[in-house]
Amino acid sequence: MTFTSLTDSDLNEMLGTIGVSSVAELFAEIPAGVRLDRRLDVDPALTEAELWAHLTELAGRNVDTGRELSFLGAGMYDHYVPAVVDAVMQRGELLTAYTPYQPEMSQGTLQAIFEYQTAICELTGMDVSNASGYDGTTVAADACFVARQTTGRERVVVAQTLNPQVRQVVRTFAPGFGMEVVEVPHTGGITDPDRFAAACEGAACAIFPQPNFFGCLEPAPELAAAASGAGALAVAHVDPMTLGVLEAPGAYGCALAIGEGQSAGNHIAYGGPHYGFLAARAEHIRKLPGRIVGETHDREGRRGFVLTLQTREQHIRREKATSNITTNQTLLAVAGLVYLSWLGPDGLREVGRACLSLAEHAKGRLGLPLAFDRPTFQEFAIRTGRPAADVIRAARKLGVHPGHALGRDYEGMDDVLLVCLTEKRSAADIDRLAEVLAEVGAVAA
Amino acid sequence: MTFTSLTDSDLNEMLGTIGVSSVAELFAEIPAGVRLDRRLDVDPALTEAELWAHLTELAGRNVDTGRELSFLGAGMYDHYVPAVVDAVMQRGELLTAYTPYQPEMSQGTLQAIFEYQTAICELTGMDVSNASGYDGTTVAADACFVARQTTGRERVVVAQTLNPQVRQVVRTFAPGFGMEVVEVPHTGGITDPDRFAAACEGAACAIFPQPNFFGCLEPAPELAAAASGAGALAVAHVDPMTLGVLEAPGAYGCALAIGEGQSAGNHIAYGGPHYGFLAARAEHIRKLPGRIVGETHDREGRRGFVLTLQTREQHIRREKATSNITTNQTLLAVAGLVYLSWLGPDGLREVGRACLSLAEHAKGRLGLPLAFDRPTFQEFAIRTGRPAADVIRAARKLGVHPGHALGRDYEGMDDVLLVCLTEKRSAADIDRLAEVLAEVGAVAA
Amino acid sequence: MRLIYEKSRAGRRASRIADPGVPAADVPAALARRTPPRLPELAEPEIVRHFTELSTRTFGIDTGFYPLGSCTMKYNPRINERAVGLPGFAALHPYQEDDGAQGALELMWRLQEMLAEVVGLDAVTLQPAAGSQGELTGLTLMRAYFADRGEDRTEVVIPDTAHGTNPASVAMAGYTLVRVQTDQRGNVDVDDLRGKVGERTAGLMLTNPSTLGLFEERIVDIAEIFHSAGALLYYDGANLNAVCGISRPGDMGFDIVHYNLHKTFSQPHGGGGPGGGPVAVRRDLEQFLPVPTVARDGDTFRLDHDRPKTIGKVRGFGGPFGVFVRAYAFMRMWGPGLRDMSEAAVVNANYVLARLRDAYELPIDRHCMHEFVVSARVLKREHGITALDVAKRLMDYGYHPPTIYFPLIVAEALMIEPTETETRETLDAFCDAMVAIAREAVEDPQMLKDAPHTRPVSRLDEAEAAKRLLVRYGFADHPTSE
Amino acid sequence: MRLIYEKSRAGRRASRIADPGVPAADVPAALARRTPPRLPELAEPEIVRHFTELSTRTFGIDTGFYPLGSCTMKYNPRINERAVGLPGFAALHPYQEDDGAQGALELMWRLQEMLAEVVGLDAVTLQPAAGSQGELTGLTLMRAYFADRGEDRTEVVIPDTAHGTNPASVAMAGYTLVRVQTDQRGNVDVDDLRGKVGERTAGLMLTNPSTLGLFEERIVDIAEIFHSAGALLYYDGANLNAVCGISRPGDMGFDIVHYNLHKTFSQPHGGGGPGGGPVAVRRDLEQFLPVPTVARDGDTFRLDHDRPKTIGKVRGFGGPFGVFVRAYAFMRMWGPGLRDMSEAAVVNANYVLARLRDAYELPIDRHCMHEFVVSARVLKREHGITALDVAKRLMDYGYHPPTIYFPLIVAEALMIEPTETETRETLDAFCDAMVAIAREAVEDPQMLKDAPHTRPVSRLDEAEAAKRLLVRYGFADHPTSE
Ligand SMILES: Cc1ncc(COP(=O)(O)O)c(C=O)c1O
Ligand SMILES: Cc1ncc(COP(=O)(O)O)c(C=O)c1O
Repeated sequence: MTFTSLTDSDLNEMLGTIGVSSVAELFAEIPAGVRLDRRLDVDPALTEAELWAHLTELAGRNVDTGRELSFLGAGMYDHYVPAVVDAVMQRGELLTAYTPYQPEMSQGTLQAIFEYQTAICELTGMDVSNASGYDGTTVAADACFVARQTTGRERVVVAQTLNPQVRQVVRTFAPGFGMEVVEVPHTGGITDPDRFAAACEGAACAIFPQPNFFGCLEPAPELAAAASGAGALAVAHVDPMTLGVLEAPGAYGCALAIGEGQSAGNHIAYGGPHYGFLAARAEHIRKLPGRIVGETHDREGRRGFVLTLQTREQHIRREKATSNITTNQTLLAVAGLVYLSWLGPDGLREVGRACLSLAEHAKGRLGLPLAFDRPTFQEFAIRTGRPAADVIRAARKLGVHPGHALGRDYEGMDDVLLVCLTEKRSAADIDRLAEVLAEVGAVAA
Repeated sequence: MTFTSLTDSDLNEMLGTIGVSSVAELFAEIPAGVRLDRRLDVDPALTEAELWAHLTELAGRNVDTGRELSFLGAGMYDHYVPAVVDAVMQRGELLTAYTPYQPEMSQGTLQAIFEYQTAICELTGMDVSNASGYDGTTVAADACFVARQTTGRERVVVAQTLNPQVRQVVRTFAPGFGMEVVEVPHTGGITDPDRFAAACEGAACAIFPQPNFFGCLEPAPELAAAASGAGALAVAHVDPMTLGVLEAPGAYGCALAIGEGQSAGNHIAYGGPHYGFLAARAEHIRKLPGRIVGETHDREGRRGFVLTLQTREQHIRREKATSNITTNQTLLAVAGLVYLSWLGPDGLREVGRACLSLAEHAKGRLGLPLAFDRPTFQEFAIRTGRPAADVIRAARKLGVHPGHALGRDYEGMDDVLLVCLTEKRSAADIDRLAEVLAEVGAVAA
Repeated sequence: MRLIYEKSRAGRRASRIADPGVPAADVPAALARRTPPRLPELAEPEIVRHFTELSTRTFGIDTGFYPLGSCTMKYNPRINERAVGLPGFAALHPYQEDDGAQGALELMWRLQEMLAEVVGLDAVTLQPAAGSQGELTGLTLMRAYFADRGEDRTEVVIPDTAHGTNPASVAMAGYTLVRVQTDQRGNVDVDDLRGKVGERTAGLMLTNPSTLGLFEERIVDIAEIFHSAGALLYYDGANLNAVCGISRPGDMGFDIVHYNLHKTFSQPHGGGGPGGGPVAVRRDLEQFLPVPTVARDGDTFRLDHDRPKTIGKVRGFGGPFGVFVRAYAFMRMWGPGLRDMSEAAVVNANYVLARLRDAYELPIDRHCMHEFVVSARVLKREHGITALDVAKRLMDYGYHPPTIYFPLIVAEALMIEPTETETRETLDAFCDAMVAIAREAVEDPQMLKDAPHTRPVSRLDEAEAAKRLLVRYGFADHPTSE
Repeated sequence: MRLIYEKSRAGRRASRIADPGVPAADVPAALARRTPPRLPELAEPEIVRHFTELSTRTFGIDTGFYPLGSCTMKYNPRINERAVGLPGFAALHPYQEDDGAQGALELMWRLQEMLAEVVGLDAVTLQPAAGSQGELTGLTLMRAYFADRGEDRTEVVIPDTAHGTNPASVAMAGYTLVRVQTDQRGNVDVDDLRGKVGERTAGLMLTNPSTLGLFEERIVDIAEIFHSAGALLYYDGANLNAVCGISRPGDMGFDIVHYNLHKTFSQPHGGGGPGGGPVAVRRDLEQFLPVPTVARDGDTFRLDHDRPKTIGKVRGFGGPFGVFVRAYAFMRMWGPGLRDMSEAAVVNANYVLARLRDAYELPIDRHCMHEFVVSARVLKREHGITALDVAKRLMDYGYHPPTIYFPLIVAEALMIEPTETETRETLDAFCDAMVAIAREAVEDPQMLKDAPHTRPVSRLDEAEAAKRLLVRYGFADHPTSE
């Protein structure tokens, strides 16, 4: 009864009003053959107290970033999430409302999305943003679909330095879009503009990261130019937390800017839920997937917000829609807005600077050979002299998770470790990492 | 700037409007001799992230009831607090409002208090309740002050079986009230009605617990009768969580019913904040301390709630007031209301029954001699054959906190351990306790 | 109310960031940002007030009754919110090694098992981010399945009652859409169907109960038609709340099923998300599921990336883990009682239906499942009052309107889904309001046209929004309002 | 809206309690409950909706400006709420042995140290539950101090501006009250004072800045008068927010000080509590402090119960620990910047004062500290508009009214405390409203008499409440309303 209110007397009276004598009658139209004639074979119901004990026990068997000194990044970044973010997400009205189909009931959600769209446009230097995509991988597939519809072309170019999971998702869906995927290998840890330009010939779009998966800074302006020059949509996949320090994609001519929002205001939470963002130049707005909130007025001339350009969407356009998405990641996007509002422009720059500076300091302090001698942001790849996977296993026994093993996704990088620094780590933490790496025999080969 | 918004330009313009040229001028009236001519000597400011790291470290050095199998009770009970309680307490409007001096702004708080008063009256069988007192100790002092003003008498009788902290607080304040305190020693773990009656002659009030500090059930009706018979106000100090199973003080003729609210909906939180409750028969309402909410109507005849009988209170009555209290424990009392609403009458009885049954089971399972062979509720006192303090220290090394050492407060009980069971403990936990007690050499002497 | 940007003042801020205490580094000038993003500048108190006020301008389940058909707006237990906050969940890195994530993996594995039992299929992937992505994943699995068998099938059949995501997903999966009609009883028109299924048919996408809230009476024959043509059946699980523990898609003959964890299993909708759209499949489709899957070896659990025939990944990592925690918690609290949950949902829906059938037109006279569709067609014809007008007027009575104008085959449709978590008193009051509105349509139609009268804004001009396309704040150039 | 009891239905419930799986026990029949308490019976969804709706009928700091004089309604940082939720704090049993509570004890010890430094005294007890209990504790310490010296002093001096808790505390502590007047500049009338201090005088209770928001200019002389008479000075710390890091009570000559952690140090007020009222004393009073105190031995901390001359206990255990966590967190975030906090509070108050001084009467023309008092006396005389009317009308402008009719020596007093956490725009808008109301008093006094016009209820009949004394729900016998 915890979540329902149907007492026996309610039930009897209601069945009476319905005009049936039993609940079973309501299911009479279900063919006998497909009725389940037994109780579901799942564990017995738990009380809230029992459930809580069970979940705490499960959670206790996870080694989170509070229980291990962690230098893991690789697409999910352990930045500090301030309490205001969680407080806002727990406001019941924002938490339990749904898509604002009825704007008069949902001005709060709509205004928050409008403010979020503005923040994303400001970060990326773009004109328009949607209300969020699922995550940093699916927005890449979205970008391909936009490019397919916009250019009519059928090839997707992706830099190999782009997050492997993003590339995997693009490969999964491209065939359905009628597109093929071409990958441009890295050259010394970054993407060579000329090789990229060559691949872009006749392509619908070209996706490159900034910073890239190795932590290196790409020659983003040149890559964007290479794509645009070939008539392909230039798509930058960026980390919002770098955009107080790094140039905005809009400023170097990208058609679309996409990325994973987690680093800006979401807990890492074993991979989700988070939000993906997708922003574009104004000319592409009619091809964008997902919700877009626009400003308008009510009959008394008061400002209000509504879902706009819904003619792009599945519930109206059906098979001609710009996407099949409906439920998106609004709550996480709003968390992002709260976080970015908490940071402000100065805070954003300061966090970026802190990560950057700590990473530079760590490079020197660890004294291990860099896989690529390139400018980086908050991550860098080092050679550990032995399989990175072994180094990680050994280091974790000492309470330190030294980073991500690039060999998982890149040929010939079995001894390469991707180390990530966020503002939550300190110089002392870096000393500890150096100590542990030495102890587990990670040495300059 | 995190919590203030005064930018330099704001400051300059505002000082201009004020008509001073510097902030210092605003403090010119402070005599030079008493101005602090240095910065405060406290640690440098922490950022939120630094503070959070610091507080988690501090919290991590506390062994809470989730990290140790605990059988501690003795006035603070580790019942399960459901998530709805915390969710309601975190509603910003309820959290950050103050005393509802302006009823039109605070109908929510006022109605919640009215509903709380009703719940307390229902639990205790009384006619009226105030909006809460500080905790289960101070409401006992309040009761004495009520009795002093009502009866004109100067003696307070307290059963020695009453929580020692409650007795201490009464002793602290009674002299100021012009009252002396007489304690009635226990007889085999409970209070003897005849000895109690004798002490009550000429007393203003007599306070007894149900259940008592040893976990034993007092002959409450007889004790109440003894007090009333002598013209003293009979005051029962009760645990709300027992009142689904144990009779209500109102049903056995008490004038006042008081107690500690923690067990009903508050986290134990190392002693607070919690709420104390104070309920009485209607005739005493004009002598009650603290806020009381009453129902009324607005000009359109709509129901509304206000603080009533304020003429009792310090801001109007000054030195003639029924108490000096103003800030009370409203938020915790509302948490209590949410919890009691979550439980409902059946849940309250079931929790009481569960605790009671587990305690009975534990008595048998532990097989140690009972200090008092009396009916108990959720706690019972056993003899450990060696100093209970040593038993506790040894058991904690094995991850079990076996209970409270009664020798702290009672002569000749150095080997007595008070064991508490709540519905959060299980038969398996009791087995573990038995095992550990045996292991640390707690034996039937 | 003002936008947060309109409250912003240069020099204010909420955050303080500690100096890392190491030499300051910078990026190459050529890559450095030139003009900073104009993020809001406010102190923390103003941020809290801003979002608190926004929340009070939003109607959620916590505010009141929200019978938004097809969305299953049920109460979201608060314990689930407490659970996702556990550091062991919230601060766990998805690249943590399996031996450091056993609790999370066990939770995911157990959730897979429960979900499989509920639909009567063999294997589950938790990865898809929402129902519509579940659809795209399911269709991509179909492609892989037929490709593996060397069959070239290009068509997917969809009834005209289908939700818009179905055809959209079909198109995005590169399939050709084939439409099948609905018969008088609201079932798929089986005769129409036979002619449309053949060797080019990859499969069927069906919602059952349908978007009319009716159980597909001939589901067994339908399954037979597709299976005998070598095609597959896809179950759109949006309406699963009607049949948990009562009837299982797998037993009905479906080969692929998606769930909406934010509907049936109570992940809060968050103003539009997040969601969760796991997909279950029959044993012989398991090999194509996205990587990683969660596998069990005795007492330990691991992420399995080594699946040669996988379609790849459809989303990052293992999926929206926080959503899994909530869905798992929800299912554990119901246990086998999930059947009671669905029964209560169906009883509530039929009760509201019974009380509204005289005031509104019921296109098909059958018992409904967890939701039903009535039409305002008569009100429109006789009084010019549309489903939209009824919806807007309901706001004045304190209710969120039902879903309207869906499904498309019902004119002036009002799709009402009360869910199992509402009290009878709430349902009665809502029915009274609906009946009163039908009366108002006769007595004072203009008042309905002007509704809502009690919200922070009156009806908003959507045409203006589409014309101006003001989709972000423009700072100095932003048109001033209010 | 309906009471939760009016929403209750027999047989409904939210809680489920596990069967302990041991034989059921019971209490002796003679002690068993006969009729169960009529607690509400609702499922969880209705509980959440009920309290959500109650919250929307409550105006908090999160809702808007709350210039309630003497109460320091500043913003409450959300990190503090996150902190108290840490299991190591929330689930720590107060009888845990010291070696299992080192983190909590260290926090309390550090808080004591910071509090002592802020007021310039030597020792602190955190135990008192609120300011008024701090007063009673302080006065009880006075008793103990003089008893220990064998002196019999019976009188405590209090200015006529004092808060009601001061005289009430004096009475409850068994002292006789002696009133001293306030002079033209709003200071204690020192000449009046001299005649009232003698060997029967135990001490003075003073708020500085005073309840007029003015700093006591002759505090040094005043201290001298009491000390030379062998009496003590008690500082009511309600207004400490004005002087943190600027001027310290200990340096002013006070011997005993109470703090209001829920004012100066931002414990949320919770609709009326909880609070925290620690007391600081001069070295020679330390021996009398309540037990336990928190002591430090090197790197470890312990509760010290062994204090022969202690006055005993004033509350359970060590005090409201959760309040300490919040106050500690708040003070650590400000650090030495607490001075900037107080300066901002004083600047904000003086700014509002400057903007209102023409529209309202300023009884004493001095710069204020963190708050100030104006009078509506002229409005009352000329237009019949009282401070109460102004307060009610402010509600329509979206503000919580200031404290009114206090201090008692100012007719039609409006006591305004903006605190440091408000923006200049908020202060300006509030001042505009106040000025507009003064104009409305002239143009449309009846409209003010009828205010508020925009709240869920209009003015409530307090006389009726006191007459009917309906202080609990009466179930079947309860008078029906609405
Ligand atoms: C019938 C139906 N199918 C599919 C979907 C899409 O699910 P989601 O919103 O989770 O993408 C919905 C959502 O409303 C639906 O109602
Ligand atoms: C001047 C003054 N003194 C004492 C008090 C009493 O403090 P508390 O409410 O914490 O008991 C107050 C509270 O408003 C006050 O303003």
